[in-house]
Amino acid sequence: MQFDLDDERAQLKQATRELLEGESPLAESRALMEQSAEGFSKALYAQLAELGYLGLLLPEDAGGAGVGHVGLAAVLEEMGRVAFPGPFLDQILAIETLRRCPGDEARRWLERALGGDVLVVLARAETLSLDEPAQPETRLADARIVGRKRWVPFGAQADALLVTTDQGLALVPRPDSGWNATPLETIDLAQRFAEIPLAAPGSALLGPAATDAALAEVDRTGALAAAALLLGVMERSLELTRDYTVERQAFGAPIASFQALQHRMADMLIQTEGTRAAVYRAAWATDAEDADAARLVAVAKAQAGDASRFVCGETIQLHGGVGYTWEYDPHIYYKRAKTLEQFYGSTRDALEQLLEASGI
Amino acid sequence: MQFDLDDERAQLKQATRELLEGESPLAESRALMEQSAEGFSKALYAQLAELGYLGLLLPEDAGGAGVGHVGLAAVLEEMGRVAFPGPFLDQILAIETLRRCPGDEARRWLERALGGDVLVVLARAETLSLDEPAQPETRLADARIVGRKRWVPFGAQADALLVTTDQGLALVPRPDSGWNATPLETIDLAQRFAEIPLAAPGSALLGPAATDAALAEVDRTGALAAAALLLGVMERSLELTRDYTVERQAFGAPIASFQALQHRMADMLIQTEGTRAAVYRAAWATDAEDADAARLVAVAKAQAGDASRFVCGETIQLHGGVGYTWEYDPHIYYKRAKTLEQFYGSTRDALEQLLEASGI
Amino acid sequence: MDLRYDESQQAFRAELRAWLADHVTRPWTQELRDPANDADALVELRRDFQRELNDAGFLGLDWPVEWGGRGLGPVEKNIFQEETAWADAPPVPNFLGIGLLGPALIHHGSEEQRRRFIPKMLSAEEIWCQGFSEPGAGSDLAGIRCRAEPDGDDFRIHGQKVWTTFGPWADWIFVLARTDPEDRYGGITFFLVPLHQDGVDMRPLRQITGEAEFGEVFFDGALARRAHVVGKLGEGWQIAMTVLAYERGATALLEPAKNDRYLKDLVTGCRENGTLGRPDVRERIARLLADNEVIRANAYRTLATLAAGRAPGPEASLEKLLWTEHARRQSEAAFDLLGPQAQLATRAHHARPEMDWAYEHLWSRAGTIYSGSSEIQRNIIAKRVLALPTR
Amino acid sequence: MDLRYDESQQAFRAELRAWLADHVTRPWTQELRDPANDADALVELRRDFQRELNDAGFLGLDWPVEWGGRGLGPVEKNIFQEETAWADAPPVPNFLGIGLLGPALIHHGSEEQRRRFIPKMLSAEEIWCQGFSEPGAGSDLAGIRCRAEPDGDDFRIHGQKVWTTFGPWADWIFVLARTDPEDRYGGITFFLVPLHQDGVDMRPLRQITGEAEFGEVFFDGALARRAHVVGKLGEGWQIAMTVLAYERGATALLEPAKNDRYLKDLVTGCRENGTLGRPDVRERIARLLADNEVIRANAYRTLATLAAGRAPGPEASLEKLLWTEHARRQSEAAFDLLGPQAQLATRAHHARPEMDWAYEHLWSRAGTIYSGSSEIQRNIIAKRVLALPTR
Repeated sequence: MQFDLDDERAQLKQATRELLEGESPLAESRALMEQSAEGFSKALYAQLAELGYLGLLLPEDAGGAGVGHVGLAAVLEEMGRVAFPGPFLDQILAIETLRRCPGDEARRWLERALGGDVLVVLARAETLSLDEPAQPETRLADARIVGRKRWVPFGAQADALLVTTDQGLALVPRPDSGWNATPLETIDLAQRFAEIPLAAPGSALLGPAATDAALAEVDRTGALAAAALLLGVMERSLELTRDYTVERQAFGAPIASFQALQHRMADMLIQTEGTRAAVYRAAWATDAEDADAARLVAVAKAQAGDASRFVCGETIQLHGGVGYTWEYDPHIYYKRAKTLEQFYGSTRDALEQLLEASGI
Repeated sequence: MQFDLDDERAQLKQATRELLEGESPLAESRALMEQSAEGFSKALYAQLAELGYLGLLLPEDAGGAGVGHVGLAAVLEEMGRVAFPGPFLDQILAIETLRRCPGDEARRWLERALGGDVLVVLARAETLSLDEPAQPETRLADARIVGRKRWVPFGAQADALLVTTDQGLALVPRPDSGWNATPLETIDLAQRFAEIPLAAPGSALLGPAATDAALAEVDRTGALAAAALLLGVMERSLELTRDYTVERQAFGAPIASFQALQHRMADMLIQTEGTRAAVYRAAWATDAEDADAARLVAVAKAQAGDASRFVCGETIQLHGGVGYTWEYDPHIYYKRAKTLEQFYGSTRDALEQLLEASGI
Repeated sequence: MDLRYDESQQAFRAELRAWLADHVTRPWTQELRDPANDADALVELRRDFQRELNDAGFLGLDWPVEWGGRGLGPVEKNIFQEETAWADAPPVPNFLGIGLLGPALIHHGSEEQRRRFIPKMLSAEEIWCQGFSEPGAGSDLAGIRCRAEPDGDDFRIHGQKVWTTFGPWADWIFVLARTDPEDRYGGITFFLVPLHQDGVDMRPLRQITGEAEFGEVFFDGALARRAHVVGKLGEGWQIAMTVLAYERGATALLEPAKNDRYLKDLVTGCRENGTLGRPDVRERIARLLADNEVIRANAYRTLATLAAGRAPGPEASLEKLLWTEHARRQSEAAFDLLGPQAQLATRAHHARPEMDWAYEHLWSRAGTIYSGSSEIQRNIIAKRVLALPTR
Repeated sequence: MDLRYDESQQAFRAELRAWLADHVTRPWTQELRDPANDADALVELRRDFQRELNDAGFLGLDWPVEWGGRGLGPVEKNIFQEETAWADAPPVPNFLGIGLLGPALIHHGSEEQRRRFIPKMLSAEEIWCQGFSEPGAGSDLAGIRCRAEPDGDDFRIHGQKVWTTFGPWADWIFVLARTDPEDRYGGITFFLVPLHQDGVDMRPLRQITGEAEFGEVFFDGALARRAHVVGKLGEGWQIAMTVLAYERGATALLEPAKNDRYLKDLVTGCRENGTLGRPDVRERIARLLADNEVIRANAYRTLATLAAGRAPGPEASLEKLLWTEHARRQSEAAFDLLGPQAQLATRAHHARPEMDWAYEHLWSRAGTIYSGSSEIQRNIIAKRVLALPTR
């Protein structure tokens, strides 16, 4: 029984931390989020592709890193720590989807996506509230996709969309006229969503049943990945809080010496470390193809959502006045946590999956 | 705009406090709860009847005290403070029900109940979980009541039951053979419940529709009354906590000087005072026949339930080790709160009534 | 007990409600969302609305008629808060001037100060901001370090103030500054200082909502005239405390009235997305409705005490904790129940038209911090209401 | 990472599970509810079961074979906890002797002490209780005041101990007593003291559940032999600390395994009363299931560290807070979802047959207090894990 990362994954985690702290410290990320058109650094994404980060989940014999979900979680924990902006996770999920699609076209897009040459993302949601009808209203007929997708992550910048339709999954390359995307700007600047009306040529990749099966697996990776990002978000939030409260003086003592604040930070630690245990256990179970994996991923996502709500909120609170300024960083993590809690399977969805997987 | 009690009710409250502190201090109540067969003092109940406490809600021209729900709340707050055991509230509710029944028999029982000569209680629940079917399974046919009632408060000692049946409300006097009651002993020693199988002569009091209308009003009084009892329970719990933590030393200081405990007690105060505002506002609205009265009673019950769960639980917690001994008093209040939270309209019921009354 | 409004209070409410129906031509939320309205335009809208309110006699309700008031009481002030919140009226820009400085001048100012400052304050011709908080001093007003040095008959202010709400648009600031460095409480003086002068640098402070409604202000020898000292030298701390005490309960009914609108939109949203019948959704909404009525019940209690001319008891200490914590729960519920639509930024496409949940959610995190954080509020309750010992 | 049990651990589990299937003829909950079983009868049942466990070689799992153990590790100890919890087996009455005193004797005791005490401890012939806590001393072991005065070669104990679990049925007590009043940490000695002698008064301490499983014990010159001092004079505090440290993680999987049974009954109950399909009920149950898996995940982390022979890190500090707070939420949910049936006292008519929710609910309020309250646990995390400054 071993809980620690093995050497390979520990090194990957350390290397990722150094890479991100060097290339994408939070100040840099904030500048990208606030000022750039894309919201992320294309150059750094190319570097990540080059270094093989997009193939973390692919087996080595398929040209991937073969570090599995444990390795992916370790990388995403680090990305969470710096509130890394951009479509990294969305790319991973598109790649995971393409891997499950037969046929040459899927293979071609997969290779180009893995190489970082194109940005492919999933386009699934159709309502504003994410309360989705059982079947997409987007239609595929005569090799044309007609409908409207919402909450498409970095949809405006995508080279192709993987679109769920009434006939299953289809691929829509960006039309020459562009996407005609409307931004859906939320409070989280690290993530850009778009609403995209579709009336464009596209090709079927999977039938409805195969789509459901493939996306169920991809969704599991998505939920786990979001939980790992949230772990990093919380971890760093707690560090900021600790550092600030140790530094800041009031009534003649560091405010970290006040018991009410100490107990709050203890609770923040409990939530963060509880999430760590749940995330890595779920990642391991997924890689080990444990029968409990689906349950444990649902646990990790639900735990990470509830925990980050508390930890990131209290980070603002314990920073006092500066906690609600734009200048200080607590709000960046708070806002990230809101996206990651609601998307990639909301807490409610995760809890329902947990019950289903438990036969309840 | 005046929130304080008027002189008459303030004096009633003060007199009740003195009476209870003299005749029924908690040590006395505990002895009765733990050791007596009835679980309460019949002599004191006779005294209460004599002093007119059973007629608090009756108008003066009907021989009552005419102090309304505000007066009743003030009295019950005091009873909550000493965890007053016995069927006082259940008697009030039976009297409120009898008042709404036409006919000589109801009037006869009403007079005897008001005088304290007989104990009449409502017998309504049929399931163990209180998730009731829309219609009672207990049947009234040929002037006989056949069925089974559960959670009958002090049913074993009752002289008559007001029974809900498929044909509406009926009165069943205790048969010569007794009730054949099975005690349903919960953790709360101040309240005795019984399961009572019925196959006895009884007389119809109200038809089904009139029963529903009458009991809707009686239930509102019950919910408000339970909230007022809970207010007293919380108020006294907080006092115990304050006194204990100011007295008790640890690490060279009274534990009440530790910030984590201070903040906990501040939260206990907030919940208690919030409940006070809600309870008296609802009581006033009921007496004033305000259009919002039903909503406000539901608010008071829900608030009192949630608040007492917190306040009484933290009372145990802040007492430390002695908090979970039988000898100290926190558990008495904790257990009382559990009954009052679940019966007389559970929090869930109260919240649903609030929505209904709000047109949602 | 009697929680009814008396006849003149009911008449006042009817008058105000009719006036608002005529004058709030467009709800404030919609003004905020209109891309044509930049920050300055919004301030002008607020200024215009304040002027209209003043012309109609709805400001300074409890001030003497002599000073532009109406001689009414705390109940009418709260009726004003309630009705303007329900109507989603533009907020008065000079609320700090009217709420704090006005009473300070009426109770402690000179006749000349009153004549000079009150009319323009009410008409929004001069916007005021408050210079009490300093960086590092947190909630400890007696710990201020900003100082006023004598310069002839007048004074020169040096130091820094933060969290000056509305600072970027203000013309004047009322400042607590130290005139005696030795005397912790008695060495502080209450100054009225014009912002548009050399030696004053007002920098906008951007909040997590993206707006910059606050400022930090740096004084480097700004002139404060002797004639603009309120009260005597060294009375500043005492005046500030008295004036802050006037605020107690002054807006008790404001937040529950705002919540009525939020909760209505939450119910509407759940009806729209088809989840209103779900027991979990119903329970969540019901608890918020109940909470809000508890806040309102507590407000009535506070108000009744104030109306009786007594100082409010424990109920006033609960007020801020009750509403700020409710606001957090309420806007978290909106995020949970309405889904990411509630997270859409103020002017984003598809944002809910009636209610800006994203703004409200983020701002609810500030509510538990500003004007005495929840931690400070609990300290105060522990000390003043529960009389718990200090270490 | 690798969270699998190795083959010998799997074999151990299989062996134990088969044994329990044969030997737990009636679940412990049902024994507790049987009115024919008074408190003494229940102790005898537990004593018998311990003897059977010992005969089958399932006690002292990580002790040397020489002392009746099996030379296994922390993982097997936890497998034992998990399997006995799932089987609802009678709890071992000598758990404090085996959990704390056994290791103390093995590591710090004399050969003679081991021979004298260990076999009868394992066979439940002699029941042990623990004399660490004192009234007024709370969690501060170094603050103990119970004293041992020399009497010839031996000692006489004076003072009081509280919260002596199983005290009313114990034969012996291991006691920390002061042999040097001056030296706060170094003046404490670890004694083995027989309870059935003059100068010992054991009084049962009734708990909120109505049971009296605890005692308070008064020493008034009770004899403690020199030969029954564990370690050297003055080493008591150090031995106690070492031994308490063995407990870390020793039962990490116990509580989640118990919760599996509680949660199963909660689901069954909601299915029976027809509410399992309700979204609010589902969400409530799902959160509890999730919590319990977080506790288990954290337990695996602790266990893996222990199995690697390392001292557990932050994960061990969370353990008690995680499970005790979960237990409170879980039994509150039972009261809410099962209605008053869950409040029926242990032996009341209609109480749920599989699970005693009333007892569990009340006892969950003790869990956040005993063995270092939640407040003390948070102090420890703040100080030791987060290294926050003290005032």
